[in-house]
Amino acid sequence: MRGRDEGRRRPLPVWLLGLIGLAGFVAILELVPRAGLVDERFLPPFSDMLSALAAQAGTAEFWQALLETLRGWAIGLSVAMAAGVVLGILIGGIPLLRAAMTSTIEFLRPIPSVALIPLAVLLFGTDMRSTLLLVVYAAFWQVLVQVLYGVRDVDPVARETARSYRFSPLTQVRTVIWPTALPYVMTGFRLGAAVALILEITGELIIGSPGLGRQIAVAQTSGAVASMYALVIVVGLVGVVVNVIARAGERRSLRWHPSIRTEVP
Amino acid sequence: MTTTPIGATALLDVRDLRKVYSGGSRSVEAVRNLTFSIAPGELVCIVGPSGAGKTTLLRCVAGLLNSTAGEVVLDGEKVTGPPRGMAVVFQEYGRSLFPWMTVRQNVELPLKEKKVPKAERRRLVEQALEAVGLADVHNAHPWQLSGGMQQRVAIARAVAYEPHILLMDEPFAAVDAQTRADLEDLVRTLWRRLGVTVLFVTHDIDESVYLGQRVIVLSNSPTVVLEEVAVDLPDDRDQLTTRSLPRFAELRAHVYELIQRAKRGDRPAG
Amino acid sequence: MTTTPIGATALLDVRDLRKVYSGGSRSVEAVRNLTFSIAPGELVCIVGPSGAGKTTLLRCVAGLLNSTAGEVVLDGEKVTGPPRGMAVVFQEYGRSLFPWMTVRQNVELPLKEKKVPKAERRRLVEQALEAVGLADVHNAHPWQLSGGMQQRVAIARAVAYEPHILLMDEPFAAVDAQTRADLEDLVRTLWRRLGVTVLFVTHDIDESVYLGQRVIVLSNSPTVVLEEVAVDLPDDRDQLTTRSLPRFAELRAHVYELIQRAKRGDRPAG
Amino acid sequence: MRDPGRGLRILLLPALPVLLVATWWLTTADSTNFFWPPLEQILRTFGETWFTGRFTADVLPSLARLLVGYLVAVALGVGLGTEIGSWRTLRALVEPVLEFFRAIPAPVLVPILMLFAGIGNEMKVLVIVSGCVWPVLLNTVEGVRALDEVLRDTARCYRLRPRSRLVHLVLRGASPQIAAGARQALSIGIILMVISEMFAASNGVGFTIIQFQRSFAIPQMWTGIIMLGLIGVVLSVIFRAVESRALSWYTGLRMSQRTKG
Amino acid sequence: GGGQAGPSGAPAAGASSGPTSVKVSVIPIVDVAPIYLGVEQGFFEEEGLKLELAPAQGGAAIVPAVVSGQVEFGFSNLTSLVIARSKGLPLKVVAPGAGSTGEQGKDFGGVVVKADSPLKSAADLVGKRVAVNTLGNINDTTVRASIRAAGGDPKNVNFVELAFPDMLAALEAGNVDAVQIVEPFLATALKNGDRVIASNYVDAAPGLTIAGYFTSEQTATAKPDLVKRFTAAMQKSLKYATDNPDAARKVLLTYTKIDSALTGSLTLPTFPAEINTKSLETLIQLALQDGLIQTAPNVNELLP
Ligand SMILES: Nc1ncnc2c1ncn2[C@@H]1O[C@H](COP(=O)(O)OP(=O)(O)OP(=O)(O)O)[C@@H](O)[C@H]1O
Ligand SMILES: Nc1ncnc2c1ncn2[C@@H]1O[C@H](COP(=O)(O)OP(=O)(O)OP(=O)(O)O)[C@@H](O)[C@H]1O
Ligand SMILES: [Mg+2]
Ligand SMILES: [Mg+2]
Repeated sequence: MRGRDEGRRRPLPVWLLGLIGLAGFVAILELVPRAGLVDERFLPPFSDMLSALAAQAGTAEFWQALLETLRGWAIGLSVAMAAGVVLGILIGGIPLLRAAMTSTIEFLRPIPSVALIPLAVLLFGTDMRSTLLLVVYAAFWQVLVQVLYGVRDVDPVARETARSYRFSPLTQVRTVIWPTALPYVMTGFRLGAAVALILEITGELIIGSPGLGRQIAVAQTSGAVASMYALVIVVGLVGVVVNVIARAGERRSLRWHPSIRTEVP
Repeated sequence: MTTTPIGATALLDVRDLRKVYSGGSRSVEAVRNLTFSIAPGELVCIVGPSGAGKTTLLRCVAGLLNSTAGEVVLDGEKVTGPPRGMAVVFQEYGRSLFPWMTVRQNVELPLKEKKVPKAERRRLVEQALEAVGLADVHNAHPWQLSGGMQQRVAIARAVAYEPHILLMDEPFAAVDAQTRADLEDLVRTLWRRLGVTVLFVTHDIDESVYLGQRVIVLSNSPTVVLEEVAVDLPDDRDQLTTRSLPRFAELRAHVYELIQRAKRGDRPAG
Repeated sequence: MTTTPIGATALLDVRDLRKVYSGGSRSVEAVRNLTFSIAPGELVCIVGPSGAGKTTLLRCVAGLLNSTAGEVVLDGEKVTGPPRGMAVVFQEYGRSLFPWMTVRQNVELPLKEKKVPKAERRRLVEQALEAVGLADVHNAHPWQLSGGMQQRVAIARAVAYEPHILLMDEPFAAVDAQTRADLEDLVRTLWRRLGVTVLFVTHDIDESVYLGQRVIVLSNSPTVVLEEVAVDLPDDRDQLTTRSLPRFAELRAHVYELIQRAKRGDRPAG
Repeated sequence: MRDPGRGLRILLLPALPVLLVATWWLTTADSTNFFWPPLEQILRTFGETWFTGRFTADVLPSLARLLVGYLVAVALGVGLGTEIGSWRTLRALVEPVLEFFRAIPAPVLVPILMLFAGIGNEMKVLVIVSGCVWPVLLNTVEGVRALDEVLRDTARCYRLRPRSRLVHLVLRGASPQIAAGARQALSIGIILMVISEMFAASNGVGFTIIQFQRSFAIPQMWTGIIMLGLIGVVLSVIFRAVESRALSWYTGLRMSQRTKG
Repeated sequence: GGGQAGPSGAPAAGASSGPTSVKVSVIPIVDVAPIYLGVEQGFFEEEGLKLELAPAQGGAAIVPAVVSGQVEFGFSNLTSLVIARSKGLPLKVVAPGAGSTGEQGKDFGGVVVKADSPLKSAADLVGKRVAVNTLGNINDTTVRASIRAAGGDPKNVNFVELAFPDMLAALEAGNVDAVQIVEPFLATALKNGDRVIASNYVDAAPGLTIAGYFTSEQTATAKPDLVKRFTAAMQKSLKYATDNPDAARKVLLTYTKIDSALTGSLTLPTFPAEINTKSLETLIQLALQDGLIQTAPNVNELLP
């Protein structure tokens, strides 16, 4: 594996490879309906989606919806991240708390947000807060579990070092637990971000709070297949962008981590 | 040939210490019965066969490990957690450095915790890194350093901390002979300057005799104290003259013989 | 005082090796120019100041690291990856053991990979663990062992593998004096029995002279070969007689002086 | 951070649930809100709702689909994850596409899946797989990337064959993080089990809950939610039993120096 | 208005303090064209109401929102409301929403099969898989009514729940044998050559009122004036929509994404001025018969 990059051409940059991957995906999306593998009525070729997207992009409504979605997503994810990280470190760091919380966490985690929709609506009506509740509820568990596993991963020698120098609990968290858990938190962020986006869209779709999801619902019930997929593509692209950002953040904050440092050419 | 601590009252008292590791199917009696004490400001070396329980002992003294029986009393108080003003150099030096921090940050962190003012902190860190010969790598991360350099960072961290009690677990295992000699002198200088009490685990018999006021030789596992050897060499030591003293050679031979006996499984009669 | 390899053709040829670590902001020239060669079946020790680049050199020889310039030729072939029939004992012994395997499994795994038949494997593993004095812990996990024991597991793994070429990076740093002596003899016995070529990095000058047919002394970083010292002691060595030979003391003193020069920053004239 | 004794732990395990249930009971005791029926009423309907035929007719089929979907997802996630984690080029190539799919909500994805997988059990299993695979995949990728370099080098030196490398180094080394992913996937699987049964289903826990919800059988709907929670708890207990066996070396290692007394 | 200082006490008479803000939760389908038209034409403004229309996907979100008072009015099919009422949910219908055209084969919804399907009438559905958008609701009960009317036994029909947008794909793929579908998908299906074999809404009852606008009893008693004004405006809107079908078709383009080529050709539902009480009783009968409810709710309690 080593010895390869030496003397040979440089590997292609990551972003270019990513674009190649996406291009391949787009090609499949174009060809599958064109080749008649599925009916064009139900899965139109990519070019149709693209023209529908272009039409959408011309309307202020679309941008407004995108903005609403992003806002709801960002708020929900931030709340979930903050709560997940803080509680995760607390619960993971204090065995007593961990023992007390486990069964409750396991009970609550599998309750689907969709089942909570009537309750959310009951509390907050059909506006953004209902969806926000769903987003926070769903994304929170993702982050929490990752943090719990991350906290468990602290190297015993590092922990002992911190203890022997009598670091305060807060310092231990800041200097030992947090850096160790960070790769897990990053994964938690990436998982949580997607789940938050999914729930934001689903919430808008079902509850009807403003955003892209509502547009998707309208397109669905109107039988406007290409428009619907155009919107879905936007949602997917949001996911891609979020990941790019997360990866960039990871490269900055995890420079010391084996996963990053071995990849520096 | 048991010696009592030199000072009037003991700083550290290890009484009937016993430690059994019991994890799952395996249960190992690492330390059977250890009793010794150390006076304030003493420099004591501990030698013993590999796997004797030296690290275990050190962990118990540091309050990082609960003993199965017996107790460790420091400054008149039973040790239940890491005491104030203690620094430890771990045998697993590599893992005791935080990979997410630079060398400087690693050394500086305990000082920050101790609330040492910034300027003073700066001075201490620089001095310590200088003393271990790493002044030029303070911005590197630990994993960018060689094994010996990592170990020296761990030493620098302990030195900069200016502890009252210093526990070192084979701290010079990974450095070359010359650096080792320099570091030995560093420890002695520090010890004399600050009056710090030092508990020093080593495998190098010469080193134990050169450094210590007393050498505690442990038996093999399950461990008891095989013998305490008082090092009656003059307090002013230097690498050339001290090591060439006939008494040095005698002590060295004695300790070596004890280690050989320990490895053969000899145990004290009592 | 450069010596050429004793055999006719070299097994290992290190030519103009240069290694620059460049990661992010820091760029370190660890090895500037190393040229030496080793004959088949030779036992060569490498000493040098901490941070000189010994580990770097060993990793280049093992094919684990790409050199920046120059080349390593083993058995007439340029090394681009780990060659067949090589065993390495890493300086970070603790991290080189698989924590999810027991001691026995750790030692056995490379043999399985080599497709050694089961009975033979069993014998080799038992023999190796016996030789390093760990016959009774074969069911423990590495993290249940003391530092020195972990290191001995790593040694046992290399020994059981019966390699053609054996690279050892400070393999005895964590064991006591008596065990160290035993292990030194183990390496020499193995070397004589199997005719394996050994490249042995150590900080212990006595050890380097006692073990090696040749001692390569490295300068400090950026590293070149400071001197190659041929150890003209009889091939039959034992801890007591060999170490008390006057020639031993001479060689020892010479190497020690070289190390001191290396630390001071002396470099060969050429 | 003292480790509590085993006895205390066992005592604590039910403490919070009991407290929460008591709170729920008391706050809803005389609730007249249609959507928040008294807990007492919910519990009374629980037995008749689930243990008069629905357990075999709805719960078991759901669990069967969940199990198949989950296992496929874990296998797929670990399989793909080790490849993607080991090859930087592959990772760069496929990551954006995967991220794209990951962001698509199930209610939109399911119709697409139905185009290819019909409306039977295959589709529902596929829906579960489509959601469960991500946490496993992401965690596997990260776990593989974070493998200790010295261990990696050791494996290379002793020339471990690709298969042994995978089994003895990569999978074992990444297993703590894979476990994190598998744990996440478990609850996501239950959620997706419900979602998949919102489409073209005629039985299942999720189907039943949705029907209750639509027909305003609110206490019954609540029993369904409780049912899901209980399924989650039971499955997680099983999961943890498996995990603690598979990762005993890891917990031992992490706890080795923390064991007190 | 942002500058209001004093306590925003109950607006005693809505008219004096500007238009009252009213939230209505609707499903963005053809049926709700009148309310959008009414807003467009200013009928609600005339009554001092400022409507805020929130599209939602279905009852799961709309009913709780109305019950909790988060939203004043909601749109739903009548069977759902019957079920809710029988379970004790205090809902009240305040205005009709949409009704069947009453013409066999020319309704805005019906049971559709593929062009080459052997199925000819509702009676042939026995033993077949039929997709409806929600199980245990208006569509399967009315399809059962169709089957009964055609002389079949509805017990042996396999109803499958599928969302309207997914139905034609499932029909095409042969996953189901027939689908009960509404506009605009019906028009799409017909364009594609599919056949209508039954008009289930027509078969269920003559002049069937399918959906309506509702509120909670609490809102109805607390704000009778508001309800009155909403009903009045709604009625004007319904009448306007009935009188100006082209305007109704045009308004679809504002709140749906239906292809503009399709809006001209699709069949609009009727927008009745009154709820057909008889047809409502039929719906209740059907719900009872098919086991959707155990006890029939009182029609008068449900209606205004
Ligand atoms: N975490 C653990 N679990 C179980 N047994 C352990 C553990 N740590 C140490 N032991 C056992 O305790 C004994 C003493 O170990 P210890 O690390 O104290 O030895 P040591 O004197 O420091 O040896 P060395 O000089 O090799 O470092 C050994 O037999 C070892 O196997
Ligand atoms: N991964 C790395 N990145 C950057 N620099 C490195 C890296 N590894 C080693 N170095 C640098 O290369 C030089 C030589 O390191 P090396 O580990 O080879 O020394 P060594 O001779 O083995 O020392 P020691 O005896 O202390 O183990 C050191 O200055 C070190 O800082
Ligand atoms: Mg030790
Ligand atoms: Mg080294």
